[in-house]
Amino acid sequence: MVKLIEGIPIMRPYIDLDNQGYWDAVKNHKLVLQYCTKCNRFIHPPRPMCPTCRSQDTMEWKESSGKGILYSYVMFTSPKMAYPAYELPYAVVLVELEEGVRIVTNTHEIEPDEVQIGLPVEVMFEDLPDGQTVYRFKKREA
Amino acid sequence: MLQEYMDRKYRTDNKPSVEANLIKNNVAIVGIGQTQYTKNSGRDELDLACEAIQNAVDDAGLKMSDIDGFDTFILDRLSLPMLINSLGTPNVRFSCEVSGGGGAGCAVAVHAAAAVATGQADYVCCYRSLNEASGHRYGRGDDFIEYMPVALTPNYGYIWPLGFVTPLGWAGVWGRRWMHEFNITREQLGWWPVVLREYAQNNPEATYFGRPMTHEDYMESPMIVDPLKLHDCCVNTDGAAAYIITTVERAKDLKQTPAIIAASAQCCPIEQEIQTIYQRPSISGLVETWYVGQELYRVAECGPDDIDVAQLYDPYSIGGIIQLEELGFCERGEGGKFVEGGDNIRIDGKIPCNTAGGLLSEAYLHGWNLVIEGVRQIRGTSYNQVKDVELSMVTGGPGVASSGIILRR
Amino acid sequence: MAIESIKDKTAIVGIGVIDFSTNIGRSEWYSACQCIKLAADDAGLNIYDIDGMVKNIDDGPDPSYVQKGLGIDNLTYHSESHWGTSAMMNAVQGVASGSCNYCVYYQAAHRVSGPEKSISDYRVAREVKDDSLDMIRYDFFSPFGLIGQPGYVAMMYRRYMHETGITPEQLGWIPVVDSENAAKNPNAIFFDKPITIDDYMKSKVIADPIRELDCAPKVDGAIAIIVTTPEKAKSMKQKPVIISSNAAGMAPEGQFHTSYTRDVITELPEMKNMGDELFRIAGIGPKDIKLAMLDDTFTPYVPLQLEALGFCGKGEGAAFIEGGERIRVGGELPINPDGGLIGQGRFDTTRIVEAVRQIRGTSTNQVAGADTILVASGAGGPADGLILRKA
Amino acid sequence: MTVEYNPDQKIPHPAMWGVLYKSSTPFWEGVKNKKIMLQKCKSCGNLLNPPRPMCPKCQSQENEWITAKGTGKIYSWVTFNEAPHPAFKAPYAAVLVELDEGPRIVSNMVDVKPEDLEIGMAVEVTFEDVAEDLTLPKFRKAG
Repeated sequence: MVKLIEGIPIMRPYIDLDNQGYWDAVKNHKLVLQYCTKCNRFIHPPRPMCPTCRSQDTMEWKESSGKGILYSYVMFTSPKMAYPAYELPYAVVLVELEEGVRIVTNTHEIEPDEVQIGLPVEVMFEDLPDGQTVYRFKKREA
Repeated sequence: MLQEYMDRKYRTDNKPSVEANLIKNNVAIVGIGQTQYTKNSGRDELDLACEAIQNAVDDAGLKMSDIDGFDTFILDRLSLPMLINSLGTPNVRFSCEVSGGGGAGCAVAVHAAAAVATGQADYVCCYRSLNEASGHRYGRGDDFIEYMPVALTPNYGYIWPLGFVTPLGWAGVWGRRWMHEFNITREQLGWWPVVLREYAQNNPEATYFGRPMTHEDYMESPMIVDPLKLHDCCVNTDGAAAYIITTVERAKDLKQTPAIIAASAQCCPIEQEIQTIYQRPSISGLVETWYVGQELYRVAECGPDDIDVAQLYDPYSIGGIIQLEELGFCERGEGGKFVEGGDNIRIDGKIPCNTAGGLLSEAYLHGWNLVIEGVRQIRGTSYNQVKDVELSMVTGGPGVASSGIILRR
Repeated sequence: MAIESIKDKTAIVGIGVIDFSTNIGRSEWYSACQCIKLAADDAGLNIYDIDGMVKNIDDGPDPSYVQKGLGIDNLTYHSESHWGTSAMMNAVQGVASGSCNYCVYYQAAHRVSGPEKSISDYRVAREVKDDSLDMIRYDFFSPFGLIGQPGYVAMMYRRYMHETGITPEQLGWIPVVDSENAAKNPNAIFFDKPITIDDYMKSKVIADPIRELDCAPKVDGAIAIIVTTPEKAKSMKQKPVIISSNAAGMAPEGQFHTSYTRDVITELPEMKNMGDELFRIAGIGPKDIKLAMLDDTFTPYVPLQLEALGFCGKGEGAAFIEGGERIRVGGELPINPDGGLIGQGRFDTTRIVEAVRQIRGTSTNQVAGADTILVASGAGGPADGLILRKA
Repeated sequence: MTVEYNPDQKIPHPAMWGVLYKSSTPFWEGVKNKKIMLQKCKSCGNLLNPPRPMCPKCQSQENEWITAKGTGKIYSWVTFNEAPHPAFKAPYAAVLVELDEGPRIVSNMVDVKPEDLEIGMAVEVTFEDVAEDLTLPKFRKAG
């Protein structure tokens, strides 16, 4: 699902020096996560300092397997609180990745009644007509 | 991370001692004031603020020139110098804004109390003025297109572009996880809004006064953001409210029974994002509210059983019910059962909650109306007065850096 | 019991300053984390023990962001303040009232290279949508082309010249002395060597009578200051700097740099209210102050501050600064030995840092016997200040 | 000299702010009708400038609007050698006029060069349509 309504722009991410690597990767159809090489730990969202060792130069970008489990979700059913660029209903899901961090995303080819906590999902990418690349999650075999 | 919360063991050795807390029992709320709560005030927010503040000053038996401090939280649209130039307060010595959105509902009182307790101001006015019903409303989807082509902050950038721009949706994610983990039913959720609506029927100032709602009505109301229905969500309000804080010493010479601050707390636990608190080990609880509760009980030297009445910041029903769990009014995961049938939160129940109608049925004044009702319960002037109130609790918003106070007679 | 005043109830135990720049190449978030880490190191404090955070509302990322880098589990006290260094007051109140143990005041702002808008929740959204939310009623100024702070200050300064006879040749001594001091301070990046009064007079007149050299330039920087109680300070790494007094002041008919509707527009009544309170709390007077850190964002405010704070009489500010002798290190009342904001860029917390260094005896431009220092901020609007002293 | 504008740039409009400060609306409505309107407290007669919803002297929220004579004196001025906004052609001056009724307002001069300005100069109001949808009160030398 997630159908865009033509003519309404979708919001772009806020790209700065701390998360440039993340969004550059998305552009290349890769999902990367920030990783502290000292603590051997994935961190999300990206930040300028590792909260465990407080180092500012041990972080790198590591590709995620892109696989995870649907951890929670909401379904937008009314225009009142929805973003008008999307056709209703649409789901916003929280996916717990194999690396242990959770990311918020939309779904791809998952019907509303299939959206359920525990569903195994994996990442896919879509290039939008406006030049943006977005990541979404689709069903996968468990 | 957040080990204290995960273990439910609050560390006290790294906190300032209770003896060192100058706010406890030394500071009181002595004046409350509000405007009418409407759907279209036809006035600007500065105008509304002036009226509410004047009412609070009159209520306390003070003169406007006595006020020497102002406090609110961010998202405020007023210019403080313009407010002061209208009110004519000659020498303002203290001003502050607290971040965290609705979580700061009580933090404003905390900072005002700190100013008063340390002699940095004599009378601090905490104010809020909104035209959310007729004017700009925070957190509506369609607002964003015209003025926000790019997400507001780096961390919102992972979330907002997904059609996910409203607090209601953000909360739905952890709300659903809570419902999933503890088998909470929609029928159970409905009792929170239903009981609050009952309270509002006795409060002529409430937005939903004269418009009762049954549990059946609730069940039939439309879904807004699954898992939240229309009546799970707060009202929109035009209006303003204010209260005045001073020392207990000065309060003795004033008009009203002071509502003494027995404890105040603020907290911002790690991985805080406005509502999108998804990186914590567990998201089916409210870390912030737990911390606030623990700190309040530590400073006030009491427990949940001692609290007579509570005003919990409830922008949506789940936010209110999970707070009952985190504050210890019921066991974790038992919130659904606790509110079922509504008796536990009614006026002679275990813990009467949001007795003026709360954010769902009285007004969405970012928690100011909750503080005011908390004070009324101490004074004995509530429209839904609980008997013999000794301790009255008020909290700030769920899922954001939060806050709380316990008031006593 | 509530206490009468915050006199001597709190102390500054750590300062962290990153290298200032005009093109820093990192995010404000990065710098915020970095300067707090530096301050904790300076204090000998475990970052995990920080439980309070305050900041200026418009600068840098919110505590919830900074916390995500620093790994602090919970903050029991945080807030924002609008003007100058008034967030310091919140830090002092938090510690003195027993609401937190170690409160850090951080200012991380990349005003040259950074984002135009800082990452501070909805605040930015409001500004994008509706500029009204700013503090000044611009609607009565902007349509007439009275736009920007240099212009606002120039309107007042012209009147000040008319009323007191102050001349550019006199006012120019502020940037001249600032440049002399800045040349000695490696973090004051705007002057390698001192300028002369002639250089000042040749400086471009941008909003007549305001010259380019009358305005502090923008800069990228980050500073953190840690406050705790004097008792806790005893066991820490640095000799504590005691906060003798801390106050803020506002006054009727106040607008930022544009209080044109007051009877007299060539005074700083906010600063006077603040100063009176500052001296009342500390129990001392202007004569006891060995060094003054004054707000030189716009130079005309310096003589006005001298007048408002009682260092000289009304209308005597010009004579006080002329020639620079009385305000240099070694003079009657040294001002801004770090080069001020003219030398370092618009960064209000530099004043507190320099005051702390002077009291510790570690300044690059040390004033002998600087044991009692006044810090003033927020000239031209709501004012705030500190009196710091040696323990 | 009169302020000159760059025709392709939008002059900052005051109307943008009307939402938040409804008190200002009568002033700008008055300007459209070529009048300078001043807000006056009904209770104590205090003139409220800039307009606001409460009188700081007596806390009354009742007020009325009076028409100013439109005469006054220059209280101070600034000359912009660099334009801080692209709509304006530098150099130009912004003046602070003290109206005979007391309040001071910011404006521009018509037919007076910046170098001829002086504090105390007697001035009178004139209205200029600077854009299709914007009229501004400006001042010229009196008499």
